[in-house]
Amino acid sequence: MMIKEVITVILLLVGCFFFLAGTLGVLRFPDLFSRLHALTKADNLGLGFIAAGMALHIASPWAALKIISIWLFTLLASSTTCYLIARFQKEQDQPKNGKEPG
Amino acid sequence: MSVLIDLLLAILTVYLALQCLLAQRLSQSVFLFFAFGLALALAWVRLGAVDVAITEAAIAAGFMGVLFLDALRDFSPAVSENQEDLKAVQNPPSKNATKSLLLPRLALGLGLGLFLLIALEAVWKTPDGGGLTAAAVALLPESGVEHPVTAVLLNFRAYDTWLEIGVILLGLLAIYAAGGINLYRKPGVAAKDPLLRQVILFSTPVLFLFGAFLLYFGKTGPGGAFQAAVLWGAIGIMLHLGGWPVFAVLPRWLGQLILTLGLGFFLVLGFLFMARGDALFEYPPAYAGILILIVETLAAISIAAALTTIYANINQMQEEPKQNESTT
Amino acid sequence: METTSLLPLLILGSSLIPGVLILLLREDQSALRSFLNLFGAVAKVSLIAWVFAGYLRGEEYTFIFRLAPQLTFALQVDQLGLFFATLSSVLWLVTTLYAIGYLEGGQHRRRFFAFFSLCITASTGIALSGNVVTFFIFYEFLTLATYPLVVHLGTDKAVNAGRTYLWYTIGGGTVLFLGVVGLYVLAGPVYFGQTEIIASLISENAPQLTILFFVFLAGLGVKAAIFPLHSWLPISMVAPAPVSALLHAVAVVKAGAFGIIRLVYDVYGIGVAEQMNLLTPLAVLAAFTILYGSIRALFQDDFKKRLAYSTVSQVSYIALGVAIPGVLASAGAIVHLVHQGIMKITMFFAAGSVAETYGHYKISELNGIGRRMPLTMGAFTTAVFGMIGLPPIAGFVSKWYLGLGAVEAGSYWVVLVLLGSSALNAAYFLPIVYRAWFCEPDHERVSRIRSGRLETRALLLIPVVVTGLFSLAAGVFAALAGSPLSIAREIAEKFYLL
Amino acid sequence: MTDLPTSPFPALLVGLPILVATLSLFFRPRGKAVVGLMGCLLTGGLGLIALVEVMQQGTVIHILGGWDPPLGILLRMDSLAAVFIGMTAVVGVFISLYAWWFFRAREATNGGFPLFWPLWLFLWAGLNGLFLSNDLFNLFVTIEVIGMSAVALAVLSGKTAAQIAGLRYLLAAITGSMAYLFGVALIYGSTGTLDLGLLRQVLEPGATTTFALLVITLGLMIKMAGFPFHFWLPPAHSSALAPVSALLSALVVKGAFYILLRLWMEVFGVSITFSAGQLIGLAGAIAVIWGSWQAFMQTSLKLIVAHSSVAQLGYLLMIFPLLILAPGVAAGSADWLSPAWTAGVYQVMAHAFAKASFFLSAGIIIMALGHDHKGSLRDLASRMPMTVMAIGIAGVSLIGLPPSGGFFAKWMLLKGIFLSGQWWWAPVVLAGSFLTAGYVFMLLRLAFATAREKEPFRPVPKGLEVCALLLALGSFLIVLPAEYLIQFLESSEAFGSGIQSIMEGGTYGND
Amino acid sequence: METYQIYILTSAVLFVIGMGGVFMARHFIKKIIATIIMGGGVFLCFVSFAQRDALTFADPVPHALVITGIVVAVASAAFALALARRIYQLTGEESFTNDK
Repeated sequence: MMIKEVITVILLLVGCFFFLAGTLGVLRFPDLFSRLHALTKADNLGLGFIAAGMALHIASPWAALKIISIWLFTLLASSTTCYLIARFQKEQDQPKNGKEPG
Repeated sequence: MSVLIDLLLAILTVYLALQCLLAQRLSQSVFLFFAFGLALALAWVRLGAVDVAITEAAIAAGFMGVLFLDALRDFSPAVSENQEDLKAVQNPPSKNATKSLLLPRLALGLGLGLFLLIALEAVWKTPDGGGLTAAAVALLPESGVEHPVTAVLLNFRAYDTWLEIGVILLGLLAIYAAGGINLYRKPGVAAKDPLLRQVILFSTPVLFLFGAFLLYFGKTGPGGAFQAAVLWGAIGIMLHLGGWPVFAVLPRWLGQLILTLGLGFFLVLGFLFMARGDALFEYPPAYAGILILIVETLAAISIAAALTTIYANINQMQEEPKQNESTT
Repeated sequence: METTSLLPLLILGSSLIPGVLILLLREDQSALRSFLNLFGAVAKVSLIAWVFAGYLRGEEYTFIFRLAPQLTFALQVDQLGLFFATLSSVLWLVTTLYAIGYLEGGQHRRRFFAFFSLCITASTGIALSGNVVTFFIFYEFLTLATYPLVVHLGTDKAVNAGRTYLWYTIGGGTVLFLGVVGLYVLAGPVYFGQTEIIASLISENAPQLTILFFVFLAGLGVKAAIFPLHSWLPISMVAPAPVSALLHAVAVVKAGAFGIIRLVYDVYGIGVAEQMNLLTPLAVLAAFTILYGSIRALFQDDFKKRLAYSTVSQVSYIALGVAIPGVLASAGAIVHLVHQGIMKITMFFAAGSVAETYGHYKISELNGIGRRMPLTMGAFTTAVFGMIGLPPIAGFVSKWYLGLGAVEAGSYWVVLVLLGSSALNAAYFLPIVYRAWFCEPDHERVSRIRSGRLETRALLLIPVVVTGLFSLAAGVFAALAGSPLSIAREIAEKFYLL
Repeated sequence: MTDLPTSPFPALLVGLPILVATLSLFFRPRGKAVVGLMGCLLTGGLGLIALVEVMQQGTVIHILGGWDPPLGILLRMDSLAAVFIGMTAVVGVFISLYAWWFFRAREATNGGFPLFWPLWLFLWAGLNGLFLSNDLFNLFVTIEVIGMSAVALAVLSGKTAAQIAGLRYLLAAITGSMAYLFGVALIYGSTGTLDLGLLRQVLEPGATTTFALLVITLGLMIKMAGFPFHFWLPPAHSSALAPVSALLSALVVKGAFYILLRLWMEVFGVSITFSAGQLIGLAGAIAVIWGSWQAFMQTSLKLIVAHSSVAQLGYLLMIFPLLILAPGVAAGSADWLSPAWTAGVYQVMAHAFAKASFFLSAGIIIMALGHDHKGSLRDLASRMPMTVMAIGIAGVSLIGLPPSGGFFAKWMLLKGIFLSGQWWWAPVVLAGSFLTAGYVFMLLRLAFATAREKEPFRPVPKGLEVCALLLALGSFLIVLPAEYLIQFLESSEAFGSGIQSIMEGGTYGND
Repeated sequence: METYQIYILTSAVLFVIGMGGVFMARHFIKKIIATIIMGGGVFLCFVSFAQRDALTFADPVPHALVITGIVVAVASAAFALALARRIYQLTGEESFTNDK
């Protein structure tokens, strides 16, 4: 029992750390692409750790499955969104760069 | 500890609301609005109102947020009052003008502050009216469902709910009216991105199933027609975004049938039982459960359709050529 | 009170229904229009005669329609009302004839005759009102019905005159409204003749009653053209002659004067009014208006304007008579209602005929007109002598009674006012007569209308002659039973018996 | 309350219009109009039958779903509701007929605005629902139905001005209903019930109740364009299509007034203070003067009429100080309440008829001339005497000249004012009449002036003119059954409890 | 201090913020957002009372009311948004020009 809880706490803490890092990245990084990187990669990782921690914490396997599937869906959604935003930005940039260099 | 969480959440909600209105850029406002909606949803979870939380997150924050987000494409993103004020400071038009603007604002601010104090006193001192929990518990077995909120929505206060479904349809009609154009134009074709389309195709059945689950689960726990409708509506919106304008491929009458089915069936069922001598929306307890499920399903379909169409039509507006102004 | 007869309603209907029907006709259906008009006028006169006869036999004619608790639409027949109704209806008949002749070929005749009929409905309604509310309803109705007639010509001048007319009359009506509601709140529903209601309140509510009296007076004074509320009258003389004749010499101003009579005798009661000292201010105001109107009349060159200022002056005789306690003065006031009406209508008819026939609108243009239109100007001259107060014409009788009443009441200053006014009357009317009969025509003017052997159109001529004869007859036969004077005396005596 | 006779009418009055509106969506534009008109006639007929039913049976109820309050919702049709429903039915049917001809005449150029019909039916259902509702939250839903359909109708013309005005209207309406709902939340919290009948028994005065009353009144004032919140009304009403303007001014704003009246009389009797009434009265008084003056200054016919609505609604607000006991007046006799109450209802009816007629006439003029400059009447009097007549008659009722409904309302208002000893309102009533006369005759005098130049003139269907004229006449005819109506109205729950709370709250009003 | 009391105070604050926003904000979208914030305050008030009056479960009536209310508010807001966008397309205006 004890070990399980310790692992849970550690997982949660690691998750929180990644979230924090991701958020910092969003706030501090210079351009859209790196911000997107921070937001999606780091936060997804963070969410994964937290989900794992919670799944471990909750005894019922069904609930654990639910939590894992939540993580998977979020992963899917965020990576798609990330891709779309990045693509949109790229399309926006190209004609702009062509017209006014620098 | 729990008080601390609530306190933090309350402060966060208020902060987000304030920031949302004070944000420099319109896009910031909209994103903060999403955050505000989610914070509010959390608050409702804390208050034990899971149904409300789902509805809030799905409709108020989700659907409305999407609409706002979509609207950002229209409005120039940088405009906000603060920037205008900045401009005004940089080259003040005249001292009197700013003064005359300042004074009413100050008065309004003071008035609001005073109003806030009175409001706080009033809500703080609210006597305990006791609510209707006991009454709802007592009558729950007769309602045909086990979840009290669903019982209130679809049976005890079915009239309100029916009117509300009407309001959604009305909202759609109103948006048509705002367009100033003829009814039922076809939604346009959105951007086609292969990845997006694949993801949409993948999530459609998942969302559909989840919606159906919520709908059925509403009988016993948090969930029900509105929550399901939003999920299904989300399918419609995503399909629309992915370039499958659902309502464009359906025949006109079918689209209209889907839109009006919930409201119409709800009412016709009510009238049928009224013809039997009962009151409007009075269901025999034995059949109440199944009837409510049918009504809910149809309502969810209609609402989902309405949400999709609302999105499609608002989305559509900008492509529409300028209407000729009609003379009154 | 219960409804005992529908006849009062029928009397109103006899002009209301033709009025509405005319409105529905086409502009070119003039024969049918004239028929409707005349039919209504004759019907009204006969109905009133019938009711008068019935009243003298002691029958009651009351029509009641309850609008709300304490708010009743009541038509009732009493001697004073009948007296006024008779005057209105007879003069309407005459004026209708005149108007048909006067407006021949004019524009908007449908509108004119429709509102003309509505006006007389209002006027009769005022006469037959059984209580203050009903009176007020018709009083305002009269305002509305006369407005289209005042602006009938549609010129900017007429429209502006109409605006002035409205500001005054609507303002007066609003003030009157206040008074009526105040009276209802204070005293409940007051039927005319129930003076005991006010009398019972006098001990408790004396200040309110005094204020109410003057509120009423202000409201009624507008239509009665009492100084300083008189300015609308001369301005609205832009209306066509029949309108000025009937409405501004008879219906509108008399509605105000009649209202004052009702107020003093039938609502407050002469006893209460005297006791509360309400009459002295009225008398002073009336006397001032008499002199003021006469003096202003002196300086008018426009024929109709001079007549209008004369009206301002003459109508205040009625108010003056009401304000002097005593049977004789009251009788003088009431009979002047009729006498002034027939004399002034004669004058307006004459002025209208002259203007229509020869295009003369100014007094300075009237030189020698008497030779061309002897009958018209003859009638006019008769009326002038009556106005001045020469016996045996109608005006003399009223002034005589007023003077006697003043002496009886000990108000000798009133006699002075009367004498002064007579002198002024002479001063502004006699020059017209002089010019008409004794001056040479300036240059040859050709009649503007074809009239055959007559001096003008028959329909313009007959009414003048008839009303001229009336004014003579009312004076000559004043002593006979059934004359206006004898009826007025009866009415006055009743007021003092109560 | 639940032992009153049950009747199906309340349910039908709300249900049928929405059913027809839903059905009409399936038809093409022309069919929409036909179905819509049929639905309007049906709803109107139903409203009148229901009125007769209440006249015969007294108050009837319909317990929705068979669940008694406080858990369920009760529809209650008492005499007040019945009169409002009857009024809506009559005015609504005339406006519908007008709209039928109006839109048919413009079908070729503008497509005939088929959306008008379902929206109007929704609006009608909302109004009926509002008059019938006996539940605070349900009232919120109905005012939202009304608000949304009203704004949708207002922007139907597609003109930019209409849409800007419509957005302003909509934001005001949402703010108003949210404020109202906040009050409802507080009341629910402090009493645990939403049913008006039960609330009267359990509601107790206190800070919360007072605040709830404040926000509810505030919200409803915004919705009915009471004085400081009247800014949205003139642009919205003047820029809409003619039948819509008529609907908005004749019926929609009355909804909020109806709730306010019922809540003040029926529910909040306990916590209303003298000064609260005075404050609303003051807002009304300013509205009367300001609105009339603004109307006087306008140059286009529809703007004049729209500003006049602000003033006429001010009269409605002015009855509120009379519903409360003035200091120093004995509580034993509440004899001023009856006139004030009658004044309110009659002002609503008279204004509904007169203003509807006024807007419809303005629509006819625009149709004929293509504009509605206030001088347009100058050239129309001879061509369209019926329309000018309608404007004249409606105007007379607005001024309050006898024997119109407006006169009757002002009479009762003045009577109430004097009986309650609050004489300081009297000059406002009179000045309002006087100013109204000013702008009405500013229009009418032109009807008698000679036309200067002949403008291009398009003939309009006669039916339009007849509708406008009949509505104008209606504002006079409502006086005829006055005595019966007053008695009928005084049998309503709201009036009874108003009297009762004055009798009991004799001390409360004296602060 | 109980949970519901925190939120009930929050509800009043949100309501006032929203109300101020409707009057003071200039951009259409901000005004619309302000109405939703106002609504959020009101609904929070309802739900707080529901939690206060809980027995075995929270009072279901306010929950139902709030769900209805949210949907109604969103329908109105969507309509307002449609109007605002339409106005922007027609005129290029983003706020009421003659406002204050």
